[in-house]
Amino acid sequence: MEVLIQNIINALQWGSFYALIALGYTLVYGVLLLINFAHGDIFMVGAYIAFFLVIFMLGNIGLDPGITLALAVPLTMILTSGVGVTLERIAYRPLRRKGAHRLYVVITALMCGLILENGNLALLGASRKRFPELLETTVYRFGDVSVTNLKIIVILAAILVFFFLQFVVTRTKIGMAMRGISYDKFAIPLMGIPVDTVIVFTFILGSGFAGLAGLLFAMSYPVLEPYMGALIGWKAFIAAVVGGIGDIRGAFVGGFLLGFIEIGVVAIFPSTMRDLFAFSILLLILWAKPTGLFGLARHQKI
Amino acid sequence: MKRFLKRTALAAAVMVLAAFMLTGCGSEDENVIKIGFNIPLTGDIPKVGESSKFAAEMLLEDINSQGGVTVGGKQYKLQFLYEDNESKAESAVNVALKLIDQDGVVAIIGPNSSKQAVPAGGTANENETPMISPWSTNPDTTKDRPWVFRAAFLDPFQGPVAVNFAAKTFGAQTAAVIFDISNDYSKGLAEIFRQEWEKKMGPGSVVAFESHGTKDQDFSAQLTTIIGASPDFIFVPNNYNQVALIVKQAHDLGWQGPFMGSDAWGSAELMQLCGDDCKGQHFSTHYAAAGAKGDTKVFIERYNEKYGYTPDDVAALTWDAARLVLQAIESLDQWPSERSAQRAAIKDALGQIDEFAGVTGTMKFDDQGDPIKCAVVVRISDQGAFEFAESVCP
Amino acid sequence: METGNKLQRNAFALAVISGCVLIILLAQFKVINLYIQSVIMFMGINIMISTSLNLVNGNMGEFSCGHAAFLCVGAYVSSITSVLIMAPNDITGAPFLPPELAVLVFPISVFVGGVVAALAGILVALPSFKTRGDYLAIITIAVNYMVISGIENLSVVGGPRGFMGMKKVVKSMYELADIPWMMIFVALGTIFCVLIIRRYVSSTYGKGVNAICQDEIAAEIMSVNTNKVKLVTFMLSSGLCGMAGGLFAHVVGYVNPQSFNILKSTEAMVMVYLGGMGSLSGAVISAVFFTFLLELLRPLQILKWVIIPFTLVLLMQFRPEGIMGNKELTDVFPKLRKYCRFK
Amino acid sequence: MSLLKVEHMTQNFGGLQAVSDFNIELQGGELVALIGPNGAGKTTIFNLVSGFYTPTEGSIRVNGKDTRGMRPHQVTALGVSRTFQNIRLWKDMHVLDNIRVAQHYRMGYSIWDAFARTRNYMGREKEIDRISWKLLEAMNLKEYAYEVPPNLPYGLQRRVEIARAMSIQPQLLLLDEPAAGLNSRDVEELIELVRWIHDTFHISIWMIEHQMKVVMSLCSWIKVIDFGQTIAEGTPEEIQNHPQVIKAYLGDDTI
Repeated sequence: MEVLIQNIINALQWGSFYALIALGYTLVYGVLLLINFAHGDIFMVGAYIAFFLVIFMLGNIGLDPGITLALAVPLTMILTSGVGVTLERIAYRPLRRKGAHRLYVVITALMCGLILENGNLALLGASRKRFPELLETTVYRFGDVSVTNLKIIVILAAILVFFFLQFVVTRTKIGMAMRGISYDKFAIPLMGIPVDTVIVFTFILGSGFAGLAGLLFAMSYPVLEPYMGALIGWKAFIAAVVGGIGDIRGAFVGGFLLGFIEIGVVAIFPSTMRDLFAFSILLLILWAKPTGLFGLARHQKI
Repeated sequence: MKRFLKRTALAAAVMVLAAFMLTGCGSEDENVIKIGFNIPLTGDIPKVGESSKFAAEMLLEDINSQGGVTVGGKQYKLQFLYEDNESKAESAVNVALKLIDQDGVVAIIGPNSSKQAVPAGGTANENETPMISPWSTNPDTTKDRPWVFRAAFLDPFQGPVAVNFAAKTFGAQTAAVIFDISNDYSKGLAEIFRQEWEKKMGPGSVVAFESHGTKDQDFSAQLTTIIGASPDFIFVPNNYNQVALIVKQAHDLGWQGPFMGSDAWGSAELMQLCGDDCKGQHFSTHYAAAGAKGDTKVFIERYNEKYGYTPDDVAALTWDAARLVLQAIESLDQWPSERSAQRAAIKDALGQIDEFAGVTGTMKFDDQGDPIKCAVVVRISDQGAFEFAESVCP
Repeated sequence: METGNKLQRNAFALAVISGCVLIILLAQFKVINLYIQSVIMFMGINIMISTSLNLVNGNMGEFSCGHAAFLCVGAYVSSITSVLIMAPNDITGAPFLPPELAVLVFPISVFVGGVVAALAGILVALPSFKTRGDYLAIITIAVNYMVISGIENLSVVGGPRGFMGMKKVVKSMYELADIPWMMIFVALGTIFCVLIIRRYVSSTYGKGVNAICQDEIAAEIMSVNTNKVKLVTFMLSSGLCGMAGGLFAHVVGYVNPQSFNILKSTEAMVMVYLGGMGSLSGAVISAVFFTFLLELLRPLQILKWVIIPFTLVLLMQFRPEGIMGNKELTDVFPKLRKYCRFK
Repeated sequence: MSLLKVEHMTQNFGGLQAVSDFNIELQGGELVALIGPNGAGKTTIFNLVSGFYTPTEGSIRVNGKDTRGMRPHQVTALGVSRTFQNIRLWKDMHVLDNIRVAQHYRMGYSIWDAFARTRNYMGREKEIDRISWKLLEAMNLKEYAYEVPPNLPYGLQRRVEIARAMSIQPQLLLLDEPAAGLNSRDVEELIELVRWIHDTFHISIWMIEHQMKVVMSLCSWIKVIDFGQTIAEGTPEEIQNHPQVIKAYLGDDTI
């Protein structure tokens, strides 16, 4: 019983990261139908930005860790969204203007991810970085179940971000514009909606929360390396699709679902078989629901 | 018709030209001895490649500042060629072929991980070029390959060292293992450990045997299972970057007991990444950096001064592997003029080395080209230094 | 369309074959060294990988991100077949057949690898009846992970330690006659692969693939059995890729499941989109170009992996449809039509 | 045995009854129209007949064979061909290939023949080629054989789509609003074309059309549906004066 509860907490924490990154995927996809494969690496850049900010604030200015954290959250999000917007501006937008097939934009995104990864490796060298501790880790114990304060923060952050994004997308004007663009890119500009502004806003949101995920990730798993975003990026993409890509709820549920599947498979089956079982389960889910959990099949009129 | 034939001829000519351009033309200097390094500067483990390269560069400066290597009374300059194998098997084969055929090296150091060392070893053996892998622990790397050697000890030796030490020091009856399923080093060692432990403590005494993937960052599910099985200690034959996360997460999940590690822990970065969590743990390795004496101490200090961190085991093993080659060259009566003869001479000389005093201990090669050397168990002190705890010799 | 005499029409094919023969002769007389030979062999294998993926991602318009899975299946199956039959090993002990037969057994084992990979292709083909686009992409990624994880758990074939022994088979071919056997087989495999794909896409049967890509509903209504065409195309694509895997395993002499991870699939995707979706000659050109670039920039070490993606991003900005677009060489240089036909 | 026999065909989408109790019987050689206001369920009926949907209730028989459970390409192979409301040509294939691919069901060779380029393959491909060219010539499309559809004017695209449907060599041709989006000259040509097809090939043609000019000048029998229900059927003259039809089109409260 304790093991079960412990594993549910583990899955909630791990799923939170998938959910946070998957939300970024799904936002951009929802608007542009673009799989932004660089998103995992934007997450990595976010973690590094957080690292340098924190080192600077702790070391050079000598701030208190608590204040540092409070400052690092908004700063990381702003700087990381800058990275995302830059990518959109210099790599994706020209292609979009030229009317390139969407898969070429996807490949460009993949290449941008590689540039970020390897550029980081070339600039900073192969040494991994340790993220300094900003929060005194407190382990709360209930019988055999342990929870740290950090885990609770991570889970809460994921849930808050979800509600925030759900609110932005469904209740605000710009959110409506975002949904509109995904339905018809040609009609929306005719309605007087500045498409490029909306797209930039989408990238700001997606990359900003990737930055937040990077910061939280670096606090929970304090070993930073240039390739840290690659695998988790792919898996978050999978989570977003299983949830039904383009839907905020889908990304959120898909992220937690993937977290639960991975942790659950390890807990029940021999852990050596994890990928085999976890991906078989995902395959079966997509077999049963070919457009993901929340994805609506867009019916083609004949 | 004529025009068509002309064009075909032209196309063929262009192809041939391109082929020749690829071949390039290395300048042949009689007084230079070239040694190739087949190392992963990019890909999964760039840090390993970097350490190897740093150690090699330090050695190269040493030798060439003294005028080079002396063979048969004549001095030859050394040249090291570093090629990136991207941590891929096919790339390692290409690099080996490039070093052998294009650059004309007399010996190859690397690749480091078995995934590349096994195929590259095959290539080196076929093309009769001596190769020393500093770090590979897969028996297949050197098996039935007279031209291939290695500098690290094998899993069947290291496993029992860990088993005996843990049984004695921790007084443990039961053990748990967490390892990297995609990393053959980690998996091989984990399996040998389980085999040895159960031989010693009876079947079922390894209470949990859990795995994860190479790029994983969350180990909480595996650790929950392990802690639920309440073993006396956890054996972690993993790379140091994963160790840092595993140990921290285990502590977050309430684990208080000891950890036992393997030689892949032996990196200066371990303490930087792991911090307080790793203090007091033990691992088996090639050498203890803290309290080292003689050459080892000099090596560590100089490396530290030059690159700003204590050398890890890859650096030390690369240093030893390169020095093994140099010792083999220096032991020759004279330097043959033919390249194939040079390579053969080095291979024979390597096999005949009686005793080599390296920074990772004294060693010599057995029939397979595997080293016979001692292992040490170190304890991570409260200052974060790797202190000598025990030495085990075969 | 029928212009020129027969010799002229087949001139391109003749040029390709004589080019291959020339390279093999150069290898035989040691004009080009082993390294160049190995690079050329990887070019051939990459051509097979990119053209076979192009069939699915280009012609059929799907987005398969897990092509390396089939490379993996082909590599393992053909290695196991050839090693079990031809080389002493731990499982069956002494070889079944005398080493002289290696020359025959090797191509058969590569073919067997292809057949099993084609069967693995069904895993992706069946879901494609119901879903497509990004959802199918996920299924291919999942299959990629499942294959790797499955092999890592099979300790009979070495698990994560990998599988070897193929060099012994290759060696017994060299003992029979000292000619560059592997070059010959890779050349044959590449020509076979490109020829089969060309014949497939130029037939009315194969044009159904393009019809599915452009309008699946219209294709179904216009009597194209879309499910069957999808199944055949996926199996053909994965089967040819499996053969590439068989050749790969024997050239390298060692296989390891992690050699076929998602990064390998990414490389295959890059080659396809670099060449231009649906362009067979584009896929060939980009595979050659990409392999060449990878080797050429090797001395740059880490910077290589910054420069290559950067080059590709730039290329996309200037040619957003890849090198060839969806055209063939004959469309770009109409004069070539005299010498060959691609469609 | 009748060419097409539809009995009590009903189709529900969730709670919505798109088609209810629809009946029709074609013996072969007729020219029939299906009319009704927008959203009446006309295209749904075509989708049901061409096998794209399976009816909730009722049966569809083509030449006596029940098409229930058949995939659309199998229904097409029985001789039922169709065009689409919004033109659905394969945009990247030239006109000739568009015609060729539509003959998939009678290729008559296997994939192995294609790989090996056997005699059978060569013969069948030649035959397909011959039929395609003949059809293009008959439909006055020969000069556009190597054009891709987006480069053709709309009227010609319609013509290509009809040619593609004809390459199936159908016994029943379903035309879904063939005159939609055509200018008056194109409409004249279309009427001419449909009449010519009907007279030359002696097949049944069943069309959905809003332009009364097309319907009245071509069709001998008209069925009218509204909200999925058949409200009237008869000759053009009967339909023109049918009170329910007028009500359906113009609404209840007309003076």
